[in-house]
Amino acid sequence: MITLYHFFFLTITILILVYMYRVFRGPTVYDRILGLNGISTKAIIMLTILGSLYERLEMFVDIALGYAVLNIIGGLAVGKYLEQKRTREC
Amino acid sequence: MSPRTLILKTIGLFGLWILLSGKLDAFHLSIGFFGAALIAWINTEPQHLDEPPLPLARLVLYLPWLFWEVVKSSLNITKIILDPKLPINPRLVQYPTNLGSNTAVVLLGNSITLTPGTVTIEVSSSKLVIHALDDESSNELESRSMEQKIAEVFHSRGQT
Amino acid sequence: MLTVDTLLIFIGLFFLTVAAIGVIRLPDVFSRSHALGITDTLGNFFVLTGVAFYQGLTLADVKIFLILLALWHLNPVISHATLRAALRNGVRPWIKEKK
Amino acid sequence: MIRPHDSVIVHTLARVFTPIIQLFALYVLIHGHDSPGGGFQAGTLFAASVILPVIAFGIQGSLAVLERRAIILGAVGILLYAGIGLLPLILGGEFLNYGELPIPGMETSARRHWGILGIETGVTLTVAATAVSIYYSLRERGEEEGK
Repeated sequence: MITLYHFFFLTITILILVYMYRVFRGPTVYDRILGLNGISTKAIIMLTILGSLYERLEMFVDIALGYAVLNIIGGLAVGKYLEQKRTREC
Repeated sequence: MSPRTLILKTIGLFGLWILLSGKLDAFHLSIGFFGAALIAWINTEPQHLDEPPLPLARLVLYLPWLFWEVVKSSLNITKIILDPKLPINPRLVQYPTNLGSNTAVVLLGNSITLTPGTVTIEVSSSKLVIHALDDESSNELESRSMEQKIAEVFHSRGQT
Repeated sequence: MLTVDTLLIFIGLFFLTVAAIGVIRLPDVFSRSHALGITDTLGNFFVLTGVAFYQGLTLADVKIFLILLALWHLNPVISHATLRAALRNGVRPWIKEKK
Repeated sequence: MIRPHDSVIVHTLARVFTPIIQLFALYVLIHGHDSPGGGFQAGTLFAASVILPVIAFGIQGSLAVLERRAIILGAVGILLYAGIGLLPLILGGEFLNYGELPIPGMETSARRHWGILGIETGVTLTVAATAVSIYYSLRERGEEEGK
């Protein structure tokens, strides 16, 4: 049975593809990081919508929380690495 | 050395545990309590024990105001993005501040970033560098209403 | 059939779409982060509250609120760290030419 | 050497969120049987909560004691796993058959519960220790190349 939630799911997938364009196209590496951050946010939203589709919201919400936490640490680590890479080369 | 911060942290973490777990039997509650106490003890360094606690009540009053600001500026940015002419005028704004405490500056910086149209780029205890997207956002920034609100949150305790 | 939850999610999806358009249209990394800001705040807020309304009040709603709180705190920090790295490594913001 | 991140915002974030991440990891570990999660995920989250202060405050940050001892912690985790797993084998059951655990005064189902919890704790310790030591060794590699 197709419900509205399937439609929401599809829309967010399309939005992720739009962000993928930014990630592949660049032009700077910072654009790519911001695009990836946008994709992870969409993935978190997608997990909650998937949870309501499968009627297992309490389970998917846990996954989404863990994902949010790991996402911030990844983002910070990459940002810090890019910031320090240049100062080390100089 | 007062253990007040430690106790407050434990209570806060234990409350979070109850929200997360949702199980109220003895096993889960005791694990949650001892876990919260252990985590609070690990993460509290001696120099942080005497810090004044956050003015939580005033902070809760600040949040709806911030939310309203976010809604207003979000609509503004939405209008700009959907405009075919793309009427943006980005600039870097130097924003000196005299809020004093680090926590207040961090709250200011994060609120500025959270409001679409302005992003905090550099932050130190006396100056922020902010990127503003268009004229309206930078005017909003120049009016310093956000800084005043945060100063109210943090300073009225000291005066009374 | 338009209930509260689907209405809220539709509003949220509108903001998410606007943010995606902004990420494509805007000229440089600094202005793109403003577009991401809309997603991070309003888009997430509407979609997640919509999902929370879907099942009525359960424990999962509390956790959705926690996710929202976490996203509101964490995403500005990532934006800040990334843009700071960009500025320090010599990426200059795009400026409108004076006519 | 891992330098501190010099943004006040990142410092505050790390100070506020490290305990919360650890509490969440504990929740994932304890509630492993009725929600997604268990040992591996909890270990990853614990490792994240160690790495976050290191990113923000540099190597002198909190829990830097773990640097050399992480591997020992991992070994303790494996011992816990193997010990709980082998005990039923010695007592005449199968490997990891928690029902055979010699805990006096307990139903079989309760024994299973505690056995799984012990195993998961072992997995958590090992995964967290391994991830943290991978992070530290990446740093040392970078140092050698920088010289």
